[in-house]
Amino acid sequence: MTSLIVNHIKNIFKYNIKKREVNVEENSFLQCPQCKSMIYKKDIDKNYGICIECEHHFQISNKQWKNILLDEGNRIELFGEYTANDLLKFPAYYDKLKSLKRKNINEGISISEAKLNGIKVLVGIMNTEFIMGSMGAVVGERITLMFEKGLKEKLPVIIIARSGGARMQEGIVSLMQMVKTSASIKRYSDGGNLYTVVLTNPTTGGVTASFAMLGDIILAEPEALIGFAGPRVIQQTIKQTLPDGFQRSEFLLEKGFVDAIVKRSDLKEKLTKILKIHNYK
Amino acid sequence: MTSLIVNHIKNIFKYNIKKREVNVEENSFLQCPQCKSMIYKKDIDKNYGICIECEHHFQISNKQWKNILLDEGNRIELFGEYTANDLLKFPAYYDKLKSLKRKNINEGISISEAKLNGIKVLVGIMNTEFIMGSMGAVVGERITLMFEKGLKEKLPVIIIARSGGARMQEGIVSLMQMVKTSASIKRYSDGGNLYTVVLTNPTTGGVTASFAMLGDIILAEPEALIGFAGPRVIQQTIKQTLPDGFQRSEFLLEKGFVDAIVKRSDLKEKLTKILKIHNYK
Amino acid sequence: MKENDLIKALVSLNEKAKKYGINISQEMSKLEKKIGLAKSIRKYDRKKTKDAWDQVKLARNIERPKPQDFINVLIKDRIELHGDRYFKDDKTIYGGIGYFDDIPVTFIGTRKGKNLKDNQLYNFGMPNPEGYRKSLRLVKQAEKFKRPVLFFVDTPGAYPGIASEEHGISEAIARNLFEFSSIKTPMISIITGEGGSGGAIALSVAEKIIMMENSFLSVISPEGCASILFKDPSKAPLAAKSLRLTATELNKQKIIDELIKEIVPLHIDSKDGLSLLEKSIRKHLKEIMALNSDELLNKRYKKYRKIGF
Amino acid sequence: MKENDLIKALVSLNEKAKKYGINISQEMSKLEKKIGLAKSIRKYDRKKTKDAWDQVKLARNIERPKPQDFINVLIKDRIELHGDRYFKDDKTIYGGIGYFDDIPVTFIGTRKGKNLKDNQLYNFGMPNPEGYRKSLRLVKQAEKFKRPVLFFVDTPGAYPGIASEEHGISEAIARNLFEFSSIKTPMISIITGEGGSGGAIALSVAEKIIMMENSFLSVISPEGCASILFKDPSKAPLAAKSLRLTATELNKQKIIDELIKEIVPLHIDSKDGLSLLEKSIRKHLKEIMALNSDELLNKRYKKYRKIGF
Ligand SMILES: [Zn+2]
Ligand SMILES: [Zn+2]
Repeated sequence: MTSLIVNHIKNIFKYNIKKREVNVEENSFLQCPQCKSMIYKKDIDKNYGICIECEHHFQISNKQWKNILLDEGNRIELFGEYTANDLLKFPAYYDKLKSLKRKNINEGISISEAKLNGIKVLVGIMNTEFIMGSMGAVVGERITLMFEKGLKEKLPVIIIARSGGARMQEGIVSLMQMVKTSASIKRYSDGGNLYTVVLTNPTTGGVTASFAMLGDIILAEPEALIGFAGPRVIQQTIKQTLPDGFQRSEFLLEKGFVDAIVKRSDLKEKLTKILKIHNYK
Repeated sequence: MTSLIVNHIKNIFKYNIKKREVNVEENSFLQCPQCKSMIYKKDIDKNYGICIECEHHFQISNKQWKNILLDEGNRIELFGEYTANDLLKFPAYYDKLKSLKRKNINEGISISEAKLNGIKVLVGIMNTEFIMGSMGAVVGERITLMFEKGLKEKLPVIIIARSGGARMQEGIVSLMQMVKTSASIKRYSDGGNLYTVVLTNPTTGGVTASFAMLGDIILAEPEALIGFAGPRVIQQTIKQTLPDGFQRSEFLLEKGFVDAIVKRSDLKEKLTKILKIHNYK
Repeated sequence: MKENDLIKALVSLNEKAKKYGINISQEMSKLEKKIGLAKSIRKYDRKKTKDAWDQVKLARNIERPKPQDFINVLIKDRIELHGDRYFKDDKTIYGGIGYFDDIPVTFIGTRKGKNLKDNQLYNFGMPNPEGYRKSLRLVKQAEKFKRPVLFFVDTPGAYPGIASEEHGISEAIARNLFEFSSIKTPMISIITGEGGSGGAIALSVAEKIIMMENSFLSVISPEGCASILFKDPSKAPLAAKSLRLTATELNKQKIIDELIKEIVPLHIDSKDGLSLLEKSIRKHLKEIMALNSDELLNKRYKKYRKIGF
Repeated sequence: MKENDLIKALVSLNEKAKKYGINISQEMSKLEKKIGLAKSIRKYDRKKTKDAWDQVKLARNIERPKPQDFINVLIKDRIELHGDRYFKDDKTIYGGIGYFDDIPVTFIGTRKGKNLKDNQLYNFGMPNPEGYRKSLRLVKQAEKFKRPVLFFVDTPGAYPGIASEEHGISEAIARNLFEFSSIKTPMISIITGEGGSGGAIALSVAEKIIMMENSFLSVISPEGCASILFKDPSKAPLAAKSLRLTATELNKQKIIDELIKEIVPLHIDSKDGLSLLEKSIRKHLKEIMALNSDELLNKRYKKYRKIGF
């Protein structure tokens, strides 16, 4: 059975390489995977990374995310001192880390202390450019530190989730980050603090099955793939066609796992309302 | 829509009148509603009220229940001083109460302080001979008093549930007993005390939707009808045939609402094991 | 609107005349005819609404504002929150956060339609277990963030269907009663229309129960009661009377904390009624928000504890 | 049984010879042939089981005792408790109460079959969300009644199916991690065979993790890892080695608290292994039952907190 269970990260990788076209050239055209229109990349960029024809939400860079969510100035990058190590001497991992570091790509999540419409927040933005935003020791540690800081300083936490799941190359350490992050959220939550998570395309595997499902309020971008196992694995296992829209945000909303679906262009305003009603100023 | 919702108590009444044949004559034969065998009533009585051919569980009297569950001697009847009043001057209710009192039938539940294999317990046994074991002020009050006493004296509580639901003739007062009993169970539970409920045929309506579903451990007799709305009402509403075994104990076990199905002949031993493992001596 | 103003003026005149013992019913009839309002007036003749069965019909009037309308008027800057985190988002339950005055609150309402399409969408106001579980989730969140909870209830009852039983409608209602009884945040339940049995009471565990004048709260629907006890569904009016289910009756019995007058029934004009309700919520909220959590829980426990004996 | 005794004696002889630096492999071969046990012996040559892939295969051996077997041996006077109180009783999860020694405990195990029929019944050891929710319900009850919890884990992982995703397998796993991290009662998790990814870790939040020698715990199955990273499912043995997933490896890294030797692999004879495990549980239980709940929760938090940096 085991071979049936996994593979999903493989599929998610494929899935994302397809979608990541958006990050290539500044003046290029892109074909929207949803409406098939050819659109200027810069028009998409100006529109929150949303297709101007059909509102398909493209993946955007961490920098773009910060510009969308956070007020200018006073953005402090936290916990950058924690960087990945090849703990297990896992085949090819060391070289992969080296090349990513050379490109100055900084791990599967970046944490900022910043203001959102004037309200002080801690924000973690996952980074799919770093091994699919997978969670290894660094992602787990930074998230845990963020919640521990949030607990101590009574700050609201926001996470933009997108990830292929746990990072295989760090073996058991990756798996244990699921427990570690969840436990830190429990303490943070028991302290009466607000954690809002935004599920974006794709959020899967051990990330969905830990901190991404533990928000007091769980928002999702339209049409994002959100699940534990990948759709193709499930199809292989059960040998049936999957229902329309299976594992998409709208599906999760209907099934009771998401509080609201929010367009990226409305997100900052929505988060502001949420923060204010929880008495953050 | 409203007329579709109810009626179920009507059906349950019908249902029980059919089953209650067991209470008629000492030396008579009975036809088992399940296997259709003709059986001596006394053979059923000697066998815990279980059909000797097919193990169908007949309804038995409160006295029989006490003899099955409780050690002899030292059985103290509690809260008998609370008896029903015709609070609303509801048509025909006063006469009904009078005739039941004349027959010395004592309300929809009787509460005993007694020993069960040497362990001190509070036991509430519902009484379908009193207006279908429906819950009005007296049933609610006695149950609440039992849990309050259990909380104070750290005694385990056992309820043998069987009821047509809330008692219409006491109107809003009956409805509020759902809240009252549930709230008293919450306090009892927060005190770390054990409440075991045994669902027997039939347990329905506002009784199922309050204290009967709130046991730490929920046992059920085989094939008992357990539900909120009655099967015929549901059938009228949805105009579909109901699945086989719908709302029976085995169905509830499969659906995750019952801990175990226990034959009446095994119940005392099972309860003893449960009490002992919870450190009652 | 002009029509409504005239109606209100007439009703007010009639009320005052009655108060001073002057019978103007004849003159009223003439006035009604004159301005072509005979039908409307009859609809909300306050004398007539004293009859339990008429009040039941008023509570069920399809044009009567539904809990979602109450919420949309009384709660500002709403964010709807979805889902039970187990199985489904039950659309019948409208839950979320917003502001009452400047106070962050959690609101929970039963949605009902004013036409067939909406009624199908909202299952005629009958929640499934998932709806009750969503309400419990949101109430626990309200407790965490120390927000008061406002319930707005108008339901014939919990849904009697296969899936509803399969997914444990009994358990879901019982769980709400159990958990709500010790939620450490102020709670107010407002019965706006039908308060149908266990399905309504599962959203009415609160320090304060407020009822609109033309609402009712009953252990069983009058039709159900009539058909079971009187063996005749057409005796629903007698059942309604016997069950003493009207807001007025329950207020007299001190089962509820306040009755909000509907000088004009809400389906004709809801402005005044809602404004009175708003004031009432404000008053009660102020009172219970001043309590510490022990006082709160004791108050809530005693409220139900005393009913019966 | 006679065969098993002979095997045990041979293995023991071989072990001792190795310990004193004497190579008796040739003689062993002859002895094996002589008593017709060549195949059996090869199955559990302890040197060979040091290879990660072989250990994975041993962990998955269909004749290996399954968690239900562990529970039935170690826990006395059991009462199985069923259901999640939301949707289903997931048969894959075996949960209930019983005694370890004279201590009342709650046990939670993943059921696996030793034949196709049982495997279908138990979904090949892969729980659905309902199973995890049942486990959470029982663990919360253990907390209420101050009973320690013993987990017995052997699962390829959570079930990847439509209903599993529909009913929120991610949420169910995450919820367990979240809640278990602060349950105020002692918890021990024993990995008896496969420890497959999130589906296993959802039952492994505990003060103490004990692993049987021929068990493993991994972020992903070796096959999955090989097919994704090495683009070749046949490289599962390399993946198994690279993932460092064996009990021995995890013990070295101090991820777990104790490794229970299997002098004889459990599928051949489980008596000694289970007896060692029983002693280990007794020892650890004694240690953690002496802690107050703050100490307990701090210990549990730190256990996972330190992993990574
Ligand atoms: Zn497009
Ligand atoms: Zn029979």
